[in-house]
Amino acid sequence: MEYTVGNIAPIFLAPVLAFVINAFLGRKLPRQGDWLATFSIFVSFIFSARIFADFVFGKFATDQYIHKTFTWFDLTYGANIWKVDMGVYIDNMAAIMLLMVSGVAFLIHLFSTWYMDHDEKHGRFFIFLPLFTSAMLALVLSDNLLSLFIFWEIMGFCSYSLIGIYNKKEKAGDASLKAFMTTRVGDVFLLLGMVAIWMVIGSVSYVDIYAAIAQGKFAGQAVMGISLATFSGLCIFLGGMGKSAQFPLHVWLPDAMMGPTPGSALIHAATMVAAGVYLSLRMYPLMVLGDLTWFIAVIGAITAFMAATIALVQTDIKAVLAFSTISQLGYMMIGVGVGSYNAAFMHLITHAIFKACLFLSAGSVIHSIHEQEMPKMGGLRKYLPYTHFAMMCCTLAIAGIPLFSGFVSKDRILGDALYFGFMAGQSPLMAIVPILGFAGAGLTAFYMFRMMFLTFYGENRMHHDDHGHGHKDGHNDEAHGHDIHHEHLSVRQNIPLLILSVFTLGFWFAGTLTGQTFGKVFGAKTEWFKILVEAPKVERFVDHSRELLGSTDTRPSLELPVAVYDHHSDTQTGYAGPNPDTHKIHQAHTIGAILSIIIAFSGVFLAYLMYIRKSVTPLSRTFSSYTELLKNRYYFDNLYVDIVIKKGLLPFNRLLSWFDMGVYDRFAVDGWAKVNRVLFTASKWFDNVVVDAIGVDGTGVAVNLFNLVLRIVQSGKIQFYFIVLITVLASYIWTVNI
Amino acid sequence: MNQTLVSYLSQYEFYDILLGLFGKNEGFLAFTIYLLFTLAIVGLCATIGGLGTYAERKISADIQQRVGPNRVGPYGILQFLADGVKMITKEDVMPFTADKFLFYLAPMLALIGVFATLAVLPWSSGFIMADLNVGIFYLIAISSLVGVSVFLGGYASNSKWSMLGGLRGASQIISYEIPVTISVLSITLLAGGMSFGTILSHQQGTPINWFLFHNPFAFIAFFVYFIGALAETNRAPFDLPEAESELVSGYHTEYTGMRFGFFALAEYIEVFVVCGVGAALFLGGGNLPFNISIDIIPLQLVQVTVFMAKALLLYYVVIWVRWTFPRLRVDQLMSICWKYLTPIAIFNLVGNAVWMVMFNGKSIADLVFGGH
Amino acid sequence: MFAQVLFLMSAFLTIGCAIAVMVTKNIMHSCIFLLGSLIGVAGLYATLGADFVAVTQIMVYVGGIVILMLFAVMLTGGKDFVSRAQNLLGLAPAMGNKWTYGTGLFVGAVFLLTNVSLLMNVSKAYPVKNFGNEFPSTVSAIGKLLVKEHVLAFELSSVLLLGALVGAAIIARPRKQ
Amino acid sequence: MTPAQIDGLMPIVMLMGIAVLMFTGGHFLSLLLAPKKPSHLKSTPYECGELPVGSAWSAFNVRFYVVGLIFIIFDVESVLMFPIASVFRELNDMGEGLYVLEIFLSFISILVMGIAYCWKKGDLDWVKSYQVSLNNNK
Amino acid sequence: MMGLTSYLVISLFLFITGLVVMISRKNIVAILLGIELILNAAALNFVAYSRYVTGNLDGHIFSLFIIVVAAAEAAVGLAIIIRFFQIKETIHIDEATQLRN
Repeated sequence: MEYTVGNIAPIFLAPVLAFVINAFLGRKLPRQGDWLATFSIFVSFIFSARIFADFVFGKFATDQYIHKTFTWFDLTYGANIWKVDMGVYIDNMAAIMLLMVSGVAFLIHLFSTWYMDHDEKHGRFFIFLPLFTSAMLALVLSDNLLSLFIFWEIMGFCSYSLIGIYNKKEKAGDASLKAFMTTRVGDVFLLLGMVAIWMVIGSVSYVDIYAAIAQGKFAGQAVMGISLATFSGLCIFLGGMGKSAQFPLHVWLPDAMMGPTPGSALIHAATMVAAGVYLSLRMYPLMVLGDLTWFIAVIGAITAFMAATIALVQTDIKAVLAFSTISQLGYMMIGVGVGSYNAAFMHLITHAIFKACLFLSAGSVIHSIHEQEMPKMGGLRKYLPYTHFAMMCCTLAIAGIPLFSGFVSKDRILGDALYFGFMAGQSPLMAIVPILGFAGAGLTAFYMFRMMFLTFYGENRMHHDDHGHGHKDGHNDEAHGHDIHHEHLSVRQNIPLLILSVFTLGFWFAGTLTGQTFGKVFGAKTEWFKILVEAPKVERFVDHSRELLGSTDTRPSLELPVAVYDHHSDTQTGYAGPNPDTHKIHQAHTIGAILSIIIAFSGVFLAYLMYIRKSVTPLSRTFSSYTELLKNRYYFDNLYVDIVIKKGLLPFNRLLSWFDMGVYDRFAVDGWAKVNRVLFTASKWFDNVVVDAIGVDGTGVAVNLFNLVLRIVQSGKIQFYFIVLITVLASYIWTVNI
Repeated sequence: MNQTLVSYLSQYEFYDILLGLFGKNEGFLAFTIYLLFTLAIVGLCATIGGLGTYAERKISADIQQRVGPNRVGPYGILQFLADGVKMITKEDVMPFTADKFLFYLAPMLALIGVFATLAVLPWSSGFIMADLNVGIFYLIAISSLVGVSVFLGGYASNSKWSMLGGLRGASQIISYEIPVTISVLSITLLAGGMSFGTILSHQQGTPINWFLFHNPFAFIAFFVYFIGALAETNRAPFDLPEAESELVSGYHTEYTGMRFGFFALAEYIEVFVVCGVGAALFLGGGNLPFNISIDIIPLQLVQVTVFMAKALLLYYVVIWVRWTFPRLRVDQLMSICWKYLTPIAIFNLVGNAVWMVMFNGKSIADLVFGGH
Repeated sequence: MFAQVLFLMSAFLTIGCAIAVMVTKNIMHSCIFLLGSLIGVAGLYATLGADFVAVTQIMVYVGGIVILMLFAVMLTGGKDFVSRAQNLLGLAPAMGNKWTYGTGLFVGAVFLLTNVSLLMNVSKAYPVKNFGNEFPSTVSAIGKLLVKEHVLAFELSSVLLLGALVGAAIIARPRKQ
Repeated sequence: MTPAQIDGLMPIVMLMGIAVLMFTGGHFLSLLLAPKKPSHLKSTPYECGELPVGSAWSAFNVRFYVVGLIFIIFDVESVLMFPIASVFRELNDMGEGLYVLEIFLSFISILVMGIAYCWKKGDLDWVKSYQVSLNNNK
Repeated sequence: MMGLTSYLVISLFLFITGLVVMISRKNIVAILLGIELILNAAALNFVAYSRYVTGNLDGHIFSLFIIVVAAAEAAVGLAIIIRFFQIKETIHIDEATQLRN
């Protein structure tokens, strides 16, 4: 079957249909329509799987892509051709992404049917969840930035609704507002970047942008003294930062766990936050052109390290996971920045899978014992064996233990970062990227195992907690500990976890199977991921031309080719820096792998010593002042509230207020009033005599007179109107005819 | 228009001889032929209508184990003539409160509406007055004049019984027109045309080629058509407009003598027309049950006989139904029409359309025996 | 010959009944005369070779609209308004008086006069064509036009009718007093 | 066979004329033959022996109109469907059957929506229409 | 005799009759009758032009849709009249001068 927009569209239209049905009829459906939402995602999954199979198992060549467009609206006038196209653009990356998003979303939906059972917001949850998924899928399918932006905003709205789904809780409302407003900051920049690109090439389609890069249309263009490529790339990256919770804009994500845990799993772990990384990957050539890669790498490194340190001291199981998400997103950004294109994307995929599984497991724990604080857990291994198994697999993966997926992807990012920082001839300052990266990796291993040990190992601390402590979900005291039953294998609760945990194994992603059984990809010597995913080769699009803004022939011809983007299609790294040295890269990778294994195991060992053996005092007691800093999350929230808002905006407001009251009001308003009093006396006379007597009364009389005439017309008598109509028509015919 | 009576006759030699006699004036010759045949058909139909009353009484007597009319002529067969004479010689009474103009007009409209349908009734493949391209559609359209006449008859009498009967009658006739129209639409769809010639040409040969057996949907459509036609002609069990136990005599309570006679005549002829249309649409009309290639006048007369036999068989069923089933209540009447017949008819239409596309217009017989 | 006869009959039926609609006192009679006029128009369609439109005219107007109007007249009080009409001195027809008729005729005359010259131009531009006795079928052509070129209008008309049905049913449905 | 001619409409006009003639002829005959003894009582409207009170021309129930309304909509829709039904077979043979079927079905589905609406609202119930609508308008 | 002009004359006459009915009658139903006459005049023009001028069948389609619209218009219009009668107990057009009751 040929691919058309029509048979690709069901991928995101099926969940939209479920959304519409649930939104209008959800209350009347059995189980409030959750099965419908789940089924719709399954449909998406089937369609995605078909595309994936075609791409991976050999229907298409490795560098082939599907690009179908139709004109959405046409603003062409005269010689100016302004067409806005909508369409789908599926390459290998999008195909993998589609399968991941729909698969993970399906499992999360399935899990949610268990988790949200008997919840008062059950119905509403299953209204927004499919809409959210469909927006994500549509975003992946988009072939241009404009439609990407539309779905981006739909996702923003859905995450707002899902975070604040318990709308009776004030914290939930605040958190949703915070998430919405913080990501808006990024979105404004994204819009700005889009406008800048549109101004130059008259299109925001990926293909057109690649073509413009290849044809050198960006050369010599500048906005506000900055090179256009830098400006637009920076703006787009800032948009991605907002969505992907990068360093200054990360504050919304930890609060986003106010929503139901499966919702967090879908939104703030697996898919939505990946959108920012996905955008950065799509616009990678622009980033390279704009020389922004070092900036991305630094931002990623700071985020990765900072979030990892904060995660060290969190006691809420979901908070640990939230900060680990930020940290891992930082690694992805490092990957983008250091040119490790396919490793960044692979980390996106592996992270989505194990993080979804981690969140679902956390949900399983929370739902089973009605408790989120880790100090009150412990020893749950006996009660929740399946959850423990799944969570352990994922923790091993995220910690970077060999044979698990996280190791495969993170190790490659770190290896490239090592090369980037020390061997690529960059500025020495860039050394912080690998340093922070490796440090963060160790911290990751530590805090993840800290979470595991506190939750599942040791003695059960639930029975002797103080009763005065607040209960997270307002459940009764009886909920604590007494009603934990041994977990039985349940389809909706455990199967999604187990399926996801199977995919935390590394060989799925690093597979180098030989033999022709699985088609060309699995028959190759290199890892299939490396073959399929590589940075867009813009040279392919040199000949691509479309009639764009101010059509092509009226422009002065550009000298082609301008070597603005020197791409090296090295399948080993995909790094596009100057003269990549293959030997050095191998060296860096070897060192990186050894280092990261050592660091990961030492992190795990430290956690073991602290929380199982208890032979080492937890760091929190040693560095208590630093711990305070971490517990307050580096005071970022306080920074925004106290400094930016109270110290920055409030004094500014006071200044404005003073100006308003002291200057404007006193001089302008009051002074004007005094002037007016004089004028008023004069005008009073004028008013009484001239205006009132002649003007007003006169007008009244005139209107009255006019009324007498108009009243006849405005009688409400239809026949009279008809007579007027016919008379006018007759006179028209008469004049035209003569 | 596919064919008219004149164009059919013009293929025979005697047409040219006649044309010579008329001084090569084709128009005048056509006028004469049409006039003769029109008069003949009106006479035939009036006789059928009259005999209808006789048949009705005889069959009802048979069903109720009575003798029925047996005085006038052999087996009372001339009873209808006696009735006719009686009607002419009855005093003409008109209520003084009546709307005189409409009181006169109503039976005339009924008569016009019914007679006009006779123009397209296919007596045989050749003896059809005018095989209009919009034949069956025209028939449905022009027969809706009867609905107007029923309403006017009820209204003009200015009697409460009549008024109620007229309103009921009009709403019944228009309601049942919908399932009938949609069933006819199904046949139009199968035949690929609205003219009777086209419809009949698809039903030639053995009875298995009749549209009745074309597909399951057409089979159901026939019953929908027949029930709807019963109601449209105000026949029992749908004779609410003239329900004698409720409304005295319905819309023609105040009609006497000649005018009543015309109402009755129109009604009986309409029943015959409806039966004839049913025979033509579903039962193969005048087609002989075997394929024959020669076309001569006597064969046409055989066809007329076949057609009459089928139509009169249906006519017999109509009378049989009348004396077998009890009358419906008015709410049952409406719910049968709108809640059963119309949805079924629409379902049939959709089914026929899908059948057309799926089996490329082949009937069950074609599929089984591999015809066409 | 027959075409001319049919044309004349239809024209006289149309115009005569239209005049009758105009001058009849009784609204019921007016409706019946309208029926006659519409049948006349159907006859004119037939002389123009528009067989399908002619039959549609009969089907919709005779079978539908006129019956609906008769119903509506009955529902709005039957003949009652004849007595309630502003029947000035018994001279002017019902539900209208001398003045309204005067105005109406005056406006009609003005319109007629303005259009006469238009008609003159048309009659000069398009002289009488003799189509003879031909009577082409339009059904299949109309069917194809409806399916191909005018398919949007065709589908939209069903939406229009749905809207009319729902709207009219809501308006006409009896309500709580 | 001669081509289609407008003369084919002759029998329709003739049959209508015959109907009128027959009607007037019948009247003429009855004028000659029937007795003529009018009386006031004879020409009162028949009400089973009671003297009629008031005119029969009074306002009637709205449900007659609603039935007429549904009818006219269906009537018009079937009018529009007839030409398409007539060309259905021809276009099907040309291989456009599915397209026409699509058009046809969407048209019918809108038609069905109308009847479903009236059914739901109780306009199709003869007796209950009052009660149902009373409940709906509360 | 049967040229375009003769049809146009008939159509004009129908139109003017409808116009006079609409202006002079005070019964709302009668005004609807006038509207029907006017619509018929228009439809007749379309068919006549289709036969004598354009030679294609678009005029027929137009008049078909005019008939469809006329049916819808009559249905809704009469419903409004019935509703109006239920409120005001009259169908005199001059009573219908208010936008609310």
